[in-house]
Amino acid sequence: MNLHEYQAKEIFSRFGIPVPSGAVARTPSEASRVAKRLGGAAWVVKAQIHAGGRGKAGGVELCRSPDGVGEVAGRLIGHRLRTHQTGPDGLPVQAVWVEQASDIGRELYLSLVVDRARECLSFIASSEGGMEIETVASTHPERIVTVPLLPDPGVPAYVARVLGRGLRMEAPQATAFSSLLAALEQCMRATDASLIEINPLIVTRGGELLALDAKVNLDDNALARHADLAALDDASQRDPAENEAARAGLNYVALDGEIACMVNGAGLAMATMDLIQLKGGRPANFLDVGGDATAERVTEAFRIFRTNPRVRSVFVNIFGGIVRCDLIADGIIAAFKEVAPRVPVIVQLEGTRAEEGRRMFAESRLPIEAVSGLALAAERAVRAAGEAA
Amino acid sequence: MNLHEYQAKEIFSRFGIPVPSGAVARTPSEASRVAKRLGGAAWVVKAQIHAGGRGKAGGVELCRSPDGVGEVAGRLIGHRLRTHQTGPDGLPVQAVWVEQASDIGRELYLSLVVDRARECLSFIASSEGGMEIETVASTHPERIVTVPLLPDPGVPAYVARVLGRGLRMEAPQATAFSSLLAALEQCMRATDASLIEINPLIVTRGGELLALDAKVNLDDNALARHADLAALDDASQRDPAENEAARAGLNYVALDGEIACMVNGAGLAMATMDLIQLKGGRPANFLDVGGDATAERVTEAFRIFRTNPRVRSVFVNIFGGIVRCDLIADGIIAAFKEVAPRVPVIVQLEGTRAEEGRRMFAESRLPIEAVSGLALAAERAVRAAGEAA
Amino acid sequence: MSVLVDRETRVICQGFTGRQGTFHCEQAIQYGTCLVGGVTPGRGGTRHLDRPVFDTVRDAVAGTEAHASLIFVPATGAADAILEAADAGIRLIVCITEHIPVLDMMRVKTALRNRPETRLIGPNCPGIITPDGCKMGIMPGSIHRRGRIGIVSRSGTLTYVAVHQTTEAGLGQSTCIGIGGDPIHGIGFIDCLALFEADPETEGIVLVGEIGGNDEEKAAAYIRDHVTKPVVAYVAGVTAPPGKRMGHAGAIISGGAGTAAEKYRAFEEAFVTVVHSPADMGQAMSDRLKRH
Amino acid sequence: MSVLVDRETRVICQGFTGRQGTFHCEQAIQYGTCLVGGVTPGRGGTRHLDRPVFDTVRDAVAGTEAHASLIFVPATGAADAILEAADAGIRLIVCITEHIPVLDMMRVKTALRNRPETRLIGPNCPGIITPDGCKMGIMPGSIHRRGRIGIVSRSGTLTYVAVHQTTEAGLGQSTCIGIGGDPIHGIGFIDCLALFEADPETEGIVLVGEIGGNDEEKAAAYIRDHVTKPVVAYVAGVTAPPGKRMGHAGAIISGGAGTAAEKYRAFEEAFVTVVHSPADMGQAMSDRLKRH
Repeated sequence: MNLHEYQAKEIFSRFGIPVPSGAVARTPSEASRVAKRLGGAAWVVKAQIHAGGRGKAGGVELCRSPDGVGEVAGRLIGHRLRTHQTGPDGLPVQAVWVEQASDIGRELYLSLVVDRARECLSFIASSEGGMEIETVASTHPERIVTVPLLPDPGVPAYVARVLGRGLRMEAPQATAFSSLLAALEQCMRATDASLIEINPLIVTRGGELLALDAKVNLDDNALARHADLAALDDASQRDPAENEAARAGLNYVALDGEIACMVNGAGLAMATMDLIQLKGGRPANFLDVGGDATAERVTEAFRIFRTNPRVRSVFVNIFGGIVRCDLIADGIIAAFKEVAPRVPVIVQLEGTRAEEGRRMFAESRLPIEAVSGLALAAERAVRAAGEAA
Repeated sequence: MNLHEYQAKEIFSRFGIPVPSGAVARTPSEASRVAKRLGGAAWVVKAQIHAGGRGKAGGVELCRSPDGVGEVAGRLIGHRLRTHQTGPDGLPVQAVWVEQASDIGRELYLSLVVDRARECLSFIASSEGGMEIETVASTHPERIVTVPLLPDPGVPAYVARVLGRGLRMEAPQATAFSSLLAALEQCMRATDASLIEINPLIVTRGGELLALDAKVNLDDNALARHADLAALDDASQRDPAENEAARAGLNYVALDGEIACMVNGAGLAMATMDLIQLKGGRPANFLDVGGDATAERVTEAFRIFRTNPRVRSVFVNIFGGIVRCDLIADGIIAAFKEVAPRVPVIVQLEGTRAEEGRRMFAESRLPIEAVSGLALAAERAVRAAGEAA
Repeated sequence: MSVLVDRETRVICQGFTGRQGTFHCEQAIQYGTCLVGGVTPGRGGTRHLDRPVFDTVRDAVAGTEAHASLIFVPATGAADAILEAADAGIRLIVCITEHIPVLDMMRVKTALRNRPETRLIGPNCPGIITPDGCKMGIMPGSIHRRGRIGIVSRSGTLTYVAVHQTTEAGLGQSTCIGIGGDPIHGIGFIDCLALFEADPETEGIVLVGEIGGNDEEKAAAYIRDHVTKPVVAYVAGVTAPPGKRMGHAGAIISGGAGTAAEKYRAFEEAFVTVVHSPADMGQAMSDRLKRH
Repeated sequence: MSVLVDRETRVICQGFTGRQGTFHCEQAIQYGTCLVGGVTPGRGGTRHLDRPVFDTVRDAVAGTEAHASLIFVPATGAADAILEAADAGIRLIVCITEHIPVLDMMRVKTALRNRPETRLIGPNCPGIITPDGCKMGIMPGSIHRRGRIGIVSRSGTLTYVAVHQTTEAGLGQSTCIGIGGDPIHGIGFIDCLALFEADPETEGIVLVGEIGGNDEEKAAAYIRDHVTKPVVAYVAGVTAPPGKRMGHAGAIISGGAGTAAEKYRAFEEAFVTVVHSPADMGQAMSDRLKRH
């Protein structure tokens, strides 16, 4: 689960990770009141969306007066912001974060991640703050320092020394820096985060360390033990169809092709998308209906397909395992009767009782084309989409 | 470092490990005041010494009145208590612990130890509480359950289930038992203990869990980071000579033989004791003067030997390594001049510049017999002790 | 011969009396698996599916001499169940449970490093099956045929597809292992490749990978240096949208790897027969074995 | 040949500029050890004993290609120093420091399980020496002679006694390893026995044990099954008063073992030549080699 910057910064404060003084605002007047309350001579207004690249897209502005803060907030709140990370439609801005402008000395990068390869947490630091770490990795890999942590909680002293060397920390910041690392690690474990990223982490001209931006990704699988954090979810930042699917227990990701896919199993769903592309088509979505593919879920999937105007054909790909193909066919037929897709439906069944399932489709006299063979079926779905276009 | 039961119980309370209501008392009248303040109809008075086996030795008494508490305290405080763990002289009782008598349902054993073999902490539990665990181990090993912990802090749920099964915990105690385990583990890590033992851990007739006794051994090497715990040390519970030696930086353990040993290195010191026994003598002590065996330390060692009336000869066994034998000989000669031992001194030098060292002893014209060869020297020390007896 | 499990494997089930545990244990017993009992805390002393139920895995091991455990415990308790099995000396742990928090799995892996004799398969996996011998998992037994191909896969249903195709091609399977798709998991491709390479019954290996991480790249390097048997590989996710599954920095750490293209390149460099269509795994294996 | 260290071993020292580090590094350099630099945080960029000083072990490894580190850091920072060395990819870590808290060492050992390629010797040990090749430790170089005997010991000075006797007996030493006397430590008897068994230069092995724990019993079992070279063992502490060193329950855990008598019995059952006097190690080895 992704958090907004303002939520992440509130969590940071709780763990003693230093952030600039600021507050969230949901209206322009609230934004300018926040600026007045914070005091100072300059403020930064930052659009709250679940995507990076806000600066270049006009989502982060420096203002010299509370009125200016209100103006910028007015320009952002209630609109959609499009960055290179959002996709063409952008994401809705429902709030801004207003903070005192900082006196930036140096900009650094610091993150704590789940390190799959080493099966531990690892710090990643770079002296090139403010840039995307992927860019630094490809242009200046030598400027990135990675330090894996031990399996037990706590940050050993050498970790701070090694990272401090890599970031050219000066002696006056040494203590604050090692407290920062300890706080990050505590925050990561306490929230079951899978990523905490501070980019940039700044050293102010006064020598202070501050998290100027804050990104926290939470482990969805651990949300059950963090009711407070689960409540921070902002569904407005996701595709509406994805939200609907999630409510129905479907694993759905919207894509921009024309062939809607419904598959049981995530791996097979990915493979089905690959196969469609191999045959010259483009998948409209990733959709895993789960191992048992009940009539309810299939119905819900058909509903979602109907709301997508780009869809030209539906490809149902089912491998019958423990749950038999004939039962699944039953579910598909029932769903079809409830929400008839407006486009051709191609079904491929394989595995336990596939034969019976195919016969049931034939007997149903519904416009469902049962095709035997994975490759053949994908080809047919692509062709059907082309014909429908 | 060992703690008294009352100190251990105070620490237990701090970590939420349940103990009977009680307090320490240093005079008989204080003891009976404690009993009155605690209230109830029966109290247990327990002599505070650094040794087990107090019950059988009369160091633990049940009293039915505050006056009775005072009487028992009077019998204990200011006297020495001898148990099968104390040695013949017993240990001085300077305080008693007075607590409300508990309504014992079942007596169990529970400890958390540094498990050398597995290199982790392990719980040891036994349904045979109140007995020494060594005895249970040799008579009913099947009644002991050992569960190693993971390297990171925290007690997994299965540990409580497995130990609970072994101790035949009933459902009503399940929650309290798993909290107890968690508290023990926290206590162990927070105090750098090397052993925490609750024997017996009781289930009262009301179904409550209580630590009726409490034993905590702290890791000497970690005392530097626990000033508060280091202050709990009670030197009165150790041999005075050992205390004196410790102040001088000597590693000394009093034994009951007649040949005083002074050796550089702990392993060689143990080996020297073995060699003395092999030659028919008995070592009066273990003493490691350290790698450099300075004149000050040798002098202090000679002083300690003088205070031991059983000593009949002194055996100095030095292996010259980085520090040369001639320099060590110099130190021994200086020390001898300051504190002349009243018994024969046999010196064996080996290693770097041993020859020169031996010559220096000869030239010193002091009654120091330099013998070449480990076995020969040990024999000579044993013979000298026999002649002196 | 087979890999890791066979008719002699004495299996218990943790979460035995639950809905999932009951259903899949029934299937496993029907399949002929030597399922000797199960564990459900608080149900010790009772019987279920005509087999004894124990309170703890230690009790179950003492009572049945089991050395393998199949876990259906819900996500909140699954990591604890794995740890308990390891503590009790279980040699092969198969954890079907999905949605285990990643920090819990980190803890599990740390603990398992103390127990090199214990192997974990999963979590979030279909399990392991040796056709006609032992079924520890949720795969449909009926699609398998005892045979010559070892199958190892990160994905559940794709494993079944590979099984189906090798059965259709008349090759059959020696053992099929679904290693699971979670970022931190038990045995990986390399462990399975080593086992298949050493197994005389296995003549060819089908490897089914996915985008993300760099396990496939490491597997390719291992195949190049250590595997003499023919390997067919398919990697799912060429069309998967980037960044939908893992944080940015996570990818950086593994040297920018993780795309399907890079994985395919690595396999090709290791002389692995790659297929770009999931429909071609069985045929490719069949062709490769004829040439071999 | 020799074991673990030789003339080619590139050594750095952590705690290089301290009193102990300076003294023993001077000795090591005089002895001919390839000591290429050192680490003292805050002193990076300076020179000491005519060698470069670095702020971190990573810097030192990058700057010197060292793969071994000798640690003289005080007890409060020693565990951290070991962890830093392991993190930097050091293959052989020798930690001389004594008095490291046992929970710190537990943490170190857990971390090292992730790094099977890293070996730790110590802490609280004299170190390792290959005569005329490399001295990483505090042992007096002068008493050693290049030769045929591998020595492994839990005790410092007793190692020197064993060295002295094998030198006097004209046998000399291939490599001598003091594994340290702390309850939780790095490589143990078995690791060293395996190394000596594999080393062509080593013709016989002297093992010096101590009471406590059951490392000697395990070593005896290992010798019985895996060691073909003659072994002479001495165990110190027959006369040591029980209970003075370790808590009661600690002994229980290892099955009541730990006395010198039990250790001697275990060695005798493994056909090890045991000596009951520390004066007889060299002679016993000499006699045994003649019979061999």
